[in-house]
Amino acid sequence: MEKENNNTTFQERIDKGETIEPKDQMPERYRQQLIRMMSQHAHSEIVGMLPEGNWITRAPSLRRKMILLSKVQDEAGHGLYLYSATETLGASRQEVIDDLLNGHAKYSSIFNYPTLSWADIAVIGWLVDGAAIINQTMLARSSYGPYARAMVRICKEESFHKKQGYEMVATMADGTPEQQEMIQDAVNRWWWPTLMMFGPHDEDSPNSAELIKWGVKSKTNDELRQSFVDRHVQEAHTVGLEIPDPDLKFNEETGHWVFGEIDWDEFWNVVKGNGPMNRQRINTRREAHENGKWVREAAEEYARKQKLSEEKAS
Amino acid sequence: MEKENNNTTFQERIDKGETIEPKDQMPERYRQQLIRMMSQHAHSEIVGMLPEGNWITRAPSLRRKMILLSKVQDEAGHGLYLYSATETLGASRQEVIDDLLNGHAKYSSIFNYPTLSWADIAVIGWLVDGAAIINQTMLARSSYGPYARAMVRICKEESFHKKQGYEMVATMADGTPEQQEMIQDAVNRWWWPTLMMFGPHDEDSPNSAELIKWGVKSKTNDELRQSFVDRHVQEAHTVGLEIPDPDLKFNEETGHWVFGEIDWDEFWNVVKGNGPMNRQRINTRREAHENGKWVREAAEEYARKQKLSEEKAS
Amino acid sequence: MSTATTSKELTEEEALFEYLIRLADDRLILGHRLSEWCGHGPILEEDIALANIALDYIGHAANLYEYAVEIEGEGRHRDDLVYFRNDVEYKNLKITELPKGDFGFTIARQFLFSSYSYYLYQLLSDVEDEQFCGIVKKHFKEVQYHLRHSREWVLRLGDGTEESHERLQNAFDEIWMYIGELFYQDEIDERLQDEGLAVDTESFKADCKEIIIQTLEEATLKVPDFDQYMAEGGRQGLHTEHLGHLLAEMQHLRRSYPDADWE
Amino acid sequence: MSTATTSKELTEEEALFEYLIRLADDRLILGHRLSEWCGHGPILEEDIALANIALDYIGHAANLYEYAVEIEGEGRHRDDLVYFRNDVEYKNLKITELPKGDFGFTIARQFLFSSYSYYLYQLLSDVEDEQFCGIVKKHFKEVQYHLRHSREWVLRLGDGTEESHERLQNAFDEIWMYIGELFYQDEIDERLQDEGLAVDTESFKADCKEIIIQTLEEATLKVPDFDQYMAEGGRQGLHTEHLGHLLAEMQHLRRSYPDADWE
Repeated sequence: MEKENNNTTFQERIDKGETIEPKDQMPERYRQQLIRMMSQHAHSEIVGMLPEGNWITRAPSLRRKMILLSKVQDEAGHGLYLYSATETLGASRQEVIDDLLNGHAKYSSIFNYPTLSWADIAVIGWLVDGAAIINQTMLARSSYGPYARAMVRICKEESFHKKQGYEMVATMADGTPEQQEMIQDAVNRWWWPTLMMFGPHDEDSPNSAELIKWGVKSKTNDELRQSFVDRHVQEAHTVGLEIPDPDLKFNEETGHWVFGEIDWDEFWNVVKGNGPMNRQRINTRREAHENGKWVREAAEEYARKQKLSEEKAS
Repeated sequence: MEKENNNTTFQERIDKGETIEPKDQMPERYRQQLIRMMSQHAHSEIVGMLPEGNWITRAPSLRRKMILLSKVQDEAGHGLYLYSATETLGASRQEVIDDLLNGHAKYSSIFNYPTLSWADIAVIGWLVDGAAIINQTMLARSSYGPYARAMVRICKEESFHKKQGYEMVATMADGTPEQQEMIQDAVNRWWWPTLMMFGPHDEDSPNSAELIKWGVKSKTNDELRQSFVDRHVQEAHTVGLEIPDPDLKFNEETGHWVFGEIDWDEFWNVVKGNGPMNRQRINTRREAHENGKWVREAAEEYARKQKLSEEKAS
Repeated sequence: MSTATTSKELTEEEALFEYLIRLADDRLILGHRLSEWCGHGPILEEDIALANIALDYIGHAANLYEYAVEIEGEGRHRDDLVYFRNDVEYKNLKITELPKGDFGFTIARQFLFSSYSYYLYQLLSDVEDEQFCGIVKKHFKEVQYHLRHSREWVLRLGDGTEESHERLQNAFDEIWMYIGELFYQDEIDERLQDEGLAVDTESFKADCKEIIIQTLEEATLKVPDFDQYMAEGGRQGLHTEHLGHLLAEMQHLRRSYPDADWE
Repeated sequence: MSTATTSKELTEEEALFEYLIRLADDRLILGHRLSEWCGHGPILEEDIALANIALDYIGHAANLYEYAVEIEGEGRHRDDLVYFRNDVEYKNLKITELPKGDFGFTIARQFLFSSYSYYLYQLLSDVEDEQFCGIVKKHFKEVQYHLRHSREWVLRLGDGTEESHERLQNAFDEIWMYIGELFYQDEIDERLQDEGLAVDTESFKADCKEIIIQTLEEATLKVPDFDQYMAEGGRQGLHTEHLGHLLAEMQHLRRSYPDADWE
């Protein structure tokens, strides 16, 4: 009964729009759901460094190289920031990283697609960061304080990334025939996976209702996806790019773009681990972790020695 | 006295131009000198695969890629053939390879220079193989049968390599301004190291007299170098390339080209191990050897098992 | 750039061109990977053998590209296909572009690809196009040698030492998800099969599996699960991220001087 | 293409152009090597730190190239220097082009290069050219951070575990032959030194050695022999074979479409 009361009070706080802070009481399931979401989010930043990092050494101008390097560095920063925010819920960074490396934890499936041309970097900035922003703008009003604050900060940087991505898309769409072909090809490959980023339809999304009730999310997957489509179809048309969806049409009445059905088999396949790059991404992270073991051990041992000699000195 | 007599007989055979075969009696020093020369020669073929192998993946046409791959494969074959010839003198392949890997044995210093552009591949074929042929044509008349026969066979292939190299040089010298610049730059970098391939001046070459006495060599370093210069200056001029030697001039009386002094400091430095690529070449060979250890062990163990089960079966 | 046009729009020549390109790309890319061993093999004999096989593959590719541009009839040179296509335009199987790995990985790939190639070339030898047929027949002996060479090494490494057994097992486990694609076919294959110009990979899948199973078992190796998730996409130009790096190296010089003649 | 012209033929502008290119090439190439760590670091904080330092270097290089093309006055863009020179035209020190190796090797190189850069930038801050001076001063704080960062890691790894000690010692032993070139100078340096436009590396060699020795000793490492054979050649475009592969990757896309604008 005590617990029930607590939850009621908790729900009342949520309903009043109050922000939950780390030391506040919260239902265990709320805490678990947030750990899951936030650590997934952190992992996505880290794994997301790989497809983009793949092109740093090949960027076609010094300016673009610096922008990309800086972007990937930002993502590492976001990851760090989100791991810290997750730690406020009692989940240590080591634990959640272990979960990633042993395959228990997920990360955004979009990063299981490969970057095959430079145009992919432009399109990721535009579409993938564009989709992330829509999601994160909502999460910036999340009921959990540390998450909401992390989102505010991250959102600001991602808006910048999206702007840079779209600028690159526009340059290529306005470039040589080869550049135009390259950028359209990248849009063709990334459009549908980006739509999948918002997750399954509302009716197939078991967590959604609960997360909305708890004020973690305030919109459903389908609502978010619709705003993404509305915004990005417009942006595509502005620079003369086609969206690879024959069913796409504008509905004058609703003011929304109607779009075709997502290939959910592909979606679930990639989620299950059978995407084009799942195994490679995890292998790469594992290798980095294993190769770094001796470094982390050395740092710990050195810190231990330092502490010891400081203690002796005092 | 016995030994002295043997040696006299041996020298008589040499002087008569007879060929010494593995089972024949021979002075220990003759045997040792030949092991040294032949294994060095074998190592040179193997180490020589590296600078050229460096460009296989970047060859600018499919035809050139195949020619280069085939050439490098030939070199491996020469190495194998020469290791076998050396074994006729009682030096096992493993022993002589160990000597290479632990730095006791030498190989031609020319391979301690890096291949920095595709033009280097052309120039190596032309100049380095050209120099090798001059040396090997002489060695094909060497008093030691297995060495002489190896040289006949190798020389035939190397003449083909030189022809292909010179053809490439000619194509580039007749090509775009960039190709011309590239090929002249390569000639500038390889000319002097190639002249060094013939070794020190006769007066600084302690082994020469002895090797000539024993019919292993029939010309001195300086004689060989002169024939190289005479031939290759001509070939350079034919395709409009300059030789990077301000002192070069034709002596109408002798019919030979007079050329400038070699930088012997550089020569001895590279011989001592301080060339641009010495350490890297040996490291690469060592790594290949170490990485291959488990493979060689597996092959041995499998062979042992096979033999065992065959024995059981019979 | 990448997305394959459907066969309806394709003439027979276009379909054959695509079919030849696929075969050629497989061999060019795998040949490239093998050529990376040059000077780095575990024993001199294998330096020679791998360079030799690399040369065979690149030679096969050269012949196939040459025939492809001839069929295309637009006066292109085979090198245009090699040096001036991007990775999304390459149609090789993913298995061919994976990094060379250790000698065990190279052998596992060689054995799997050679088993497939053996049956493929055997059947392609009967194709109803004299020139194509001639190319295939010319190379079939080499393909037989590739299979023999890699099979022997599978036995040696699998049934060699504990370390070699483990390394080779890991290699097969790692590469397994890429073997499904060996039997991939689409409307291009089907269209040409009707004309007797292409082989139905289904027709030799069982035989191919059989030789793989039999060899792995003889080598005391565990046969990984044929029904696991299998990666595809190469035939549509949807590659791993490895191919782009390979092409950057392969094409850099040639693309730097597009007007230069190198013969 | 490669061979350096002697200073007699060079105007002051040409000498300064060459001097700037040398400085810029060092930073571009080392930045490239560091950027290869991105996503592969031993801990997230180091992923960030190494990317950050890479970005600093590439930023320094960009500023230096920009000033160089301004001085040259032929309307070239800084990217022309980056993407359209071949390896024999690059003038970076060999130490910057060596493959990244393990984290120990990267740290050893960072520490050695940062020690050198620290003194170099300190003295370059007084150079008698306002714009050049401004570029250097803007970056000096970053250079100080690079030294601090790498020095701390030398201590951690050197005086950490047995394994880390051994790895770092090997790294220093391996890289040592490339540090002589840090102090290389020729007629271009001398010519500019007279004009107060370049730094005499001899003037800080002792200090630089001192900080290296002191740090290695504090890290319980053996200081390799300063008098051993030292590799040179980078300033004349005579590189190791690594640079060509680096450039193939770096330049492939840009060279593939020389007329395209990427901003």
